[in-house]
Amino acid sequence: MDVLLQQLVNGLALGSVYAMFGLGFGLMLATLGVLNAAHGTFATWGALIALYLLNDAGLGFWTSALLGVLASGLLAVLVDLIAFQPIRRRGGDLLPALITSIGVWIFLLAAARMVTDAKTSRFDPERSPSGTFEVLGLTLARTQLVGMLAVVVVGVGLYTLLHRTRTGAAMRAVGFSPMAAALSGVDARRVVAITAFLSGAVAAVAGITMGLNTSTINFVLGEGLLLKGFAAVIIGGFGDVRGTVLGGLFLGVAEVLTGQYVSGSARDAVTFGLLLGFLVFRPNGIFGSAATLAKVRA
Amino acid sequence: MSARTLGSTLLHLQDVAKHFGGVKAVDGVTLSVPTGTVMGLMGPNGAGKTSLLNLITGFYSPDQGSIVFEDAEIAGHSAHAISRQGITRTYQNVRLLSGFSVLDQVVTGMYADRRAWSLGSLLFSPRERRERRECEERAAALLDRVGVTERRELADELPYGTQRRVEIARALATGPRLILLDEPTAGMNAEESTQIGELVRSVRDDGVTVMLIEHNMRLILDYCDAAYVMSFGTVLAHGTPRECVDDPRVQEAYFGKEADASDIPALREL
Amino acid sequence: MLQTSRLCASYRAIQAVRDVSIEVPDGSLVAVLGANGAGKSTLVRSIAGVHRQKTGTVLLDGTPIQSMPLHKITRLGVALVPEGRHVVAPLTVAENLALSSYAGRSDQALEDRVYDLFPRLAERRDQAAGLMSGGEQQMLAMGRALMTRPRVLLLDEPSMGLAPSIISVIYEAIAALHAEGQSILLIEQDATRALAVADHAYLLQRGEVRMAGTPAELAQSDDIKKAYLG
Amino acid sequence: ACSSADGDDAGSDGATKIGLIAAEQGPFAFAGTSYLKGAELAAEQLQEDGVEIELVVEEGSEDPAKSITAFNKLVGQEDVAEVVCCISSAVAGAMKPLATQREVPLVVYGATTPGLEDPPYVYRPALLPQQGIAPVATELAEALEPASAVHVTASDNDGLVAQSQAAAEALGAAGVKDLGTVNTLVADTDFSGAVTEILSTKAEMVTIYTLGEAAANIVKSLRERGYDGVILANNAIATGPNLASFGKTLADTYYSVEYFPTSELEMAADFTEAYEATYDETPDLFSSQGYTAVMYAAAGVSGSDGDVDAESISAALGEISTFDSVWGELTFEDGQSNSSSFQVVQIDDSGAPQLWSND
Amino acid sequence: MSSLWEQYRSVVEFAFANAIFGLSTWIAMWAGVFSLAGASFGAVGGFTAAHLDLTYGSGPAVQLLAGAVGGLLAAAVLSVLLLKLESHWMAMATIALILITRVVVLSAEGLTGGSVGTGLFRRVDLITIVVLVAVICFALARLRHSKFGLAAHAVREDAAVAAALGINPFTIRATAFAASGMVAGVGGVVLANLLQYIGPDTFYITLAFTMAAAMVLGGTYHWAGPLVGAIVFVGLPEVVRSYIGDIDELITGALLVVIMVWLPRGLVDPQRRLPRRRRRGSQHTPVIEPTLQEAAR
Ligand SMILES: Nc1ncnc2c1ncn2[C@@H]1O[C@H](COP(=O)(O)OP(=O)(O)OP(=O)(O)O)[C@@H](O)[C@H]1O
Ligand SMILES: Nc1ncnc2c1ncn2[C@@H]1O[C@H](COP(=O)(O)OP(=O)(O)OP(=O)(O)O)[C@@H](O)[C@H]1O
Ligand SMILES: CC(C)C[C@H](N)C(=O)O
Ligand SMILES: [Mg+2]
Ligand SMILES: [Mg+2]
Repeated sequence: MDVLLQQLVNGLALGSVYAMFGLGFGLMLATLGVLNAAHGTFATWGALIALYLLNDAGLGFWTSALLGVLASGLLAVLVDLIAFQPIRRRGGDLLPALITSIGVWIFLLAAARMVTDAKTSRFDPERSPSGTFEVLGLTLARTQLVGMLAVVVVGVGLYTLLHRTRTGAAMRAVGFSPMAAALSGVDARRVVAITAFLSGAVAAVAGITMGLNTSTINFVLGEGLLLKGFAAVIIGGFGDVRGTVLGGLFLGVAEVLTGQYVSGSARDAVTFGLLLGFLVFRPNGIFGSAATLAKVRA
Repeated sequence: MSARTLGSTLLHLQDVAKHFGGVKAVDGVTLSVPTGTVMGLMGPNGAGKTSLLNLITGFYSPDQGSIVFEDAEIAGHSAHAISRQGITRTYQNVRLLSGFSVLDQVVTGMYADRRAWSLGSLLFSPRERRERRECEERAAALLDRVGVTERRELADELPYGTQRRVEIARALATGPRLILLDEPTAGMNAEESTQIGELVRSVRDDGVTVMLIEHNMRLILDYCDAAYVMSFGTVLAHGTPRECVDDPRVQEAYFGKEADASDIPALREL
Repeated sequence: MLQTSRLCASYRAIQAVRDVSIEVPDGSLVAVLGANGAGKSTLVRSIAGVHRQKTGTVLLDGTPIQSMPLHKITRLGVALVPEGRHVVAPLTVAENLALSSYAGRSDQALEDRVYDLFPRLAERRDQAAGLMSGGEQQMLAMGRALMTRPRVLLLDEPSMGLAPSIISVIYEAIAALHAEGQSILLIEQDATRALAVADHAYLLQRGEVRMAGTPAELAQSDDIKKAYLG
Repeated sequence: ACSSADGDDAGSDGATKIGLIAAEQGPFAFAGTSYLKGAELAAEQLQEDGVEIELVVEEGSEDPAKSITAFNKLVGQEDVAEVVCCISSAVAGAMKPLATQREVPLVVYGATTPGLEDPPYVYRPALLPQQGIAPVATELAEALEPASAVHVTASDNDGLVAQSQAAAEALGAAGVKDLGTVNTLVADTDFSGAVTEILSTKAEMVTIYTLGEAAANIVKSLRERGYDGVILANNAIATGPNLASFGKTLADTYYSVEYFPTSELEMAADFTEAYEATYDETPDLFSSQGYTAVMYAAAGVSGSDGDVDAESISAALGEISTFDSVWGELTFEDGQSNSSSFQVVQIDDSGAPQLWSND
Repeated sequence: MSSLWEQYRSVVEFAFANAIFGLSTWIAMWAGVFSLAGASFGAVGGFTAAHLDLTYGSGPAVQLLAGAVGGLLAAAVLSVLLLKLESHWMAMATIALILITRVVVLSAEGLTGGSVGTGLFRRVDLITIVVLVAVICFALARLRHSKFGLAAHAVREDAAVAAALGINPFTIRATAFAASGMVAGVGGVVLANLLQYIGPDTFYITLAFTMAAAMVLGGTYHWAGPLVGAIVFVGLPEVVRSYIGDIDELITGALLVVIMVWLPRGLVDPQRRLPRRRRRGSQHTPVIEPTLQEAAR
C-alpha cells in the first residue's frame, strides 16, 4: 500500500466535504451577497434531520438523506425570507446581512443544542453506507466514496445551472440587482428563493457526508465546516464553482498530508495559514477574476 | 510656487494611453492646457473623456505616456499626492460624501492645508479650535460664491443642481491651480447651465485654470477659450471652440455620418 | 392600449404625480414632456410597477395592472427602459438579453432583431454590460425591453447624457420600432426631438397634465416654450 | 435539566452547600452526564443518611469561561463552602488559581493532569489513570506479545498526553518497539489520515488516548480496514452511548478502570444497585467518579467541627489520609489519592465490556 | 437590593468590556475598515496582561498600558499586510486572522499556556472599566469634527473622492486601524481580568461576532452606537436569562435579527430625524420639502 497515494485519496475525500460546503456557502455569498455566518447550522440541521429520520423514524438512509437535504433547503428559504429579504429590499450591503446572519446562527445553534441535548450521535452504521472496499490497491471507505461522488454531481450540476441555463443567469442578475432583473420579467423573489434553497440544500449534503465520514453528528457539526468551507471558498475564489471545488480538495489534501508528514496538531495552522496567504496575496483565489468581486460588491 | 504667466503650459500630456482589456479608452493622447484658460473637452459618449480625467487625477495610472503638471511628472502618482500638487476635480455623477453637512463637505476639502494636530481637540487646544473656525468661515465664503445658501443640511438631501455646486465649492476648497469639471451641467436647465458657465469664468478670472468636459455646445462655445475634441480615445481636433465645432471630422464623429447638422436641434439652436 | 386614469403617486409627503390620465393607443408613439422634476419618471415608474406608492388605475387592454409587481407587469407586456438604464453589470450583453427568456418570452429571431437594430451590441455580445459606455448601455437596456415582446415600450429619457451621434442612433431605432407598429410611451426633456417623432403628446408640469394634443399643437403653444425651453 | 438552586434556600435549614459545576453540554458531555448522575446520587444518599449538605449545580459546559462564571456565581451568590468540578484538564487549570484566590476548596472530579492538586485548596479524589495504564500495558505486552506499538494521542489535552506517555513507557520497558506517536486534536472529527498513518506503520499494537468518541471512531476505522492487532484505549471509549452506537466495531479493545459494574466490592455493589434503581441504567466509570467526588467533598463537611465554612472544610480535607470508596480504600497524600487499584476490561465480540485477566 | 446589584454587576462589567471591543471595531469602521481583528488584538492585550500579572504581579495601570501598546503595535504591523485589501476581502482576512491567532495561542505554549490557557488574578475593577469607556467615548466625540474625524468619515464614504481632496486613504485607514488595535488591546486586558482565565477560545469567533454585532446593532454612524449595542446585545440577554432561563440564546438571536430588520442602520443613527424615514433610493435626488429641511437643522 502506497501511503502517499492512500493519504491523497483520504485528502480528496475530506476535501470533497469542504468543497461541498463551500459550494453552498459561496452561492449565497456570490449571488445573494450574504456572508452567511449561519450557513454551518444549515449543514447541522440537515444532518440532524436525516439522523432523526434514519435512527428514530426508521426510514432508509437515502430517503432520510434526501428529506434532510430538502428540509435544510426550506430552512434556508425561510431564513432568507425572515432575515435577509427585508435588508435586501432596502438595498443594504454586506454588513447588516452579516449581522442578521449572526443572529440566525446564534438562534439555530442554540436550538440544535437543545434538541440534541448537546450529545453526539451517528447514523446507524448497520443501515447507512459503511465498510470499505479496495480499488487499485487503495482502501476506500464507502462513506468516502459517497462524499466524492456527491461533490462531482453537485459541482457539475451547479456549474451547468449557473453558466449554461437562463435560471442561472437570472440568479446572477438578481444577485446584482433585483430591480434590473425584474425589468426583464424575472421574478426576483422566486429566483432568490431558488438560490437560497439550493445553497441550504447543498449545505445539508455537506453536513450529511461529513456526518457519514466522521461518524460524528452533533450540534456543532456545521461550525467546523463553516470555517473550512469559508477557507475553501476564499482559496478557490468565490463565485466560481470550479474554484471552490478545487479549493476544497486542495485544503483537504493539505490537511491530511500535514497530518502525515508534519503533525496532526498542525493541520489548522496550515489551513488557516493558506487562507490568510490567499486573502493577502491572491485575493481572487485560484480562478477568481475581478468580475466575481464585482458581483459581490453589488 | 512659481508665479505662472498667462499662456505658459500648466498641464501637458504626451502620448498617454489606457486600455481596459480590448477597450482602448485612451489611446495615445497628447494635449496641453495653458495657464489661466478654460479648456473645453468634448467628444461622443465613450470617447474617453472621463478616463482621461481619471488619468490626470491619478484615479487610473497610465499604461504609457507622460503627464507633466507645472514641470513635474505626475503620471502614476497617487490621487492624493496629485491633489496636493494642485489638481482637483468634480464627477460626472455627483459624488458628495453621504452623511456630511454642506459645510463639512467643503471643510473636508481643506484637509491638506490644515496644520493643527487633531489630537489637540482632545486637549481643547485653542489652535485647533481657531483653525476649525477659520476653515468653516472660508467654506461659507466658498459656498456663497457658488450660490449655495444651505450650511448644516445634509448634502445628500439637496436638489441636484445645488449638489453640483457644492461639489465645485468642495473642489475649490483644496486650493487648486487646475480644476477638472466633468459635465457639470448634466441634468440642468438652460438657466442653471448659464450660471455654471459664469461660475467657471469667475474661477478662471481668479487664476485657476479650468478643464471642462461638456456635451452642451452652448457652454463650450460661450465659455471656453479653446477646446479639444476626442473620439475613440484619441484627439480628433483642437482649436477655438468654433473651429472645433465647424471641423468636418468633428461633425462626422460627433453627429454621425449621415446626419445633417441642421437636423440636430442642439445645433440648430446655435 | 395602455391607459391611466386619475393616477397619483407620491414619495411620502411629496406628491409627484397628480390625477394623471393618459392613453397610449395601439401602435402609437406618445410623448410626455416636462421640465426637470415635473414627475415624468415617477409617472412611468408607477405605470411599470417600480414605484408602488400610488392610487388610481392603470389599464393594459382593459386589465387593471396598478397593483401588480414589476416583473408581472413586464411579463404582461409593459416594458420599461428606465432612466439610468439599470443593466445587469456583471452579466454579458448576451446574458442580459437572454434574461428575458427566463420570463418565458423570447426566441432567437427576437434576439437577432435586437442585434439588427443595434449592431454595436452584436459586436460586444460577450462583454460584461457594466464595462460598456453609456450609449451602449442604453442600447442594451432597450434591447432587453424588446426581448420581453412588449405591447407597450416605456422609454424614460433615452437620450439623457448621450452624445448627439448616439442620440441619433437611439432615435432612429425608436422611429424604426414605431414604423413596425410598436406602441411607445416616450419621456423626454428635449421637446423638439420628441415632438418630431410623436403622434401625440402630453405636457407635464408639477405632476399634472398641463396640456395634451398633437405635436403641432404643442409646438405652437407658448406654454411649452415658457414652461421649459427657456 | 439542572437541579439548580434558585433563590430561597432558607428551607434547607443550615445545610452546608456544595457547589457542582456540571458539564451536561459541551465537548465533555459524553462523560459529564454520568458525572452529574453519580454526584446527585451521592448527595441524595448523604441527605438520607442525615448529613447536612445540599448540592447546588451550575452548568459550566466544560468551557473555561463558563465554568469560571459558574464558580463565581456559586461562591458569590450561592455562598457554597466548596466546589466540585472539572473533567477537562484545561478547565481544571483555569479554576485552580481562582479557588486559591477565593480560598474555596475545589474538589476536582475528573481531570487528571499530573500536578493539578494543590492543597489546601485543590483536591483530587480520582485515581490517576496513568497509574493504572502502566501495569495494564505491561500485562498486555506479556500476554499478547506484540512486537511493536504506535500511539495516538490528543496532543492538546495534558491529561491524555500523560496517559499516552505512561502507556508508551510501559510498553517500551516491556520490550515492545515504539513506532512513534500520531497526534490529533481534541476537536478533530476526521481520522482517515491518522488511521492510514497508523496502518502504514504496521504496528502490532495501537494505544489510543483521545476523547471517547474519537477513540471509538479510530478503533472502528482501524477494524474496518482490517487491522487485527492489539488495541489499548482510553477508558472513555466505553461510555454508554458509545457502546450503544459503535457496538461490535469496538470488539477486542482493552482499557483499564478503577470501577466496573460487576465489581465484588461491597460499596461498589451497593452503588451499582442504587444507581440502577434510580436511573434505570448501568453506571459507568464516570458515574463512580462523580459519586466519589461528592462523597469525598461531604467528608470534608463532616470532618470539620463547629463552623462549617470554606476554611474548616479545606482543613478537614487536608487531614483525610484514607477514604473508603467504591474503588476500595483510597490513600491520600497532598490532597490527591495515590492508590492504583485498576482492573483490565476487554470489549467482547458482542460489544460488551468484560473484565479480563491474564490467563 | 445589594444582592440584585451583585447579580447584575458582572452583567454590567461584561457589557462594558464588550463595549470597549465594539468601540474598537467602530474606530476602524470610522475610516471604512470593517475589521473583526479586534479579537486578535484583544488576545495580544489579554495574554500580555496575564503574563504581567503572573510573572510580575503588575497592577491594572501597567497591564492596561502594556495591552494598549501591544494592540497598537500588532495592528500597526498588520495594517501593512491587510489594508491593501478591498473592504470585503479585508473583513474576511480578519476572520482568517482570528483563526490563525487561535493556532498561535495554541502553539505559543510558553506565553499563553497553550490549549490549557492561563489563569490570572483580577485587578481591574468596575470603576476603571467605566472610566476607560468614558475616556474612549470622550475622545471619539471630540475627534468627530476634527481634521482626522472628517477625513476618516470621508474615506469611509468614498475613498476615491477623499483622495482627490488630498487625503491619503491609506494613512487614515492605518491610523484608525492602529487606534482600533490599541483599544482592542485594552479590551483584551479588561476581558482577561473579568474572566480571570483566558485560553485559545477566549478571543475567538464568538467574541469577534459579538463585537461586530454590538457595533452594527448600535449603529455604525455614531460612536455611541457600539456602546448602546453592547449593552443591548450583551446585557439584555443576561437579564432575560435570569427571568426566562435556558432559552436566552434563542432570544438573543431573534432580537438581533429583529432589530437589524427594523433598524438597518442601528439603534443610534445621526441621520434618523423622523421616525423610520426610509433612505432615499440611489437614483433620485429628491427635493425635500422645506419643513423637512428645517427639521434637519
Ligand atoms: N474601469 C473601466 N473598465 C473597463 N472599461 C472602462 C473603464 N472605464 C472606462 N472604460 C471604457 O472606456 C471607454 C471610455 O469611457 P469614458 O467614460 O472615458 O468615456 P466618456 O468620454 O467620459 O463618455 P461619457 O460622455 O459617456 O461620459 C468606454 O468604452 C468605457 O466602457
Ligand atoms: N426617491 C424619491 N424620494 C423623494 N422624492 C422624490 C424621489 N424621486 C423623485 N422625487 C421627487 O418627485 C418629483 C418628480 O420627480 P421625477 O423624477 O418623476 O421627475 P422627472 O420629470 O423625471 O425629472 P427629470 O427630468 O429630472 O428626470 C420631484 O420633485 C422629485 O424631487
Ligand atoms: C474524560 C477524560 C478523557 C478526561 C481526562 N481524564 C482529562 O484529564 O482531561
Ligand atoms: Mg464621461
Ligand atoms: Mg426623470
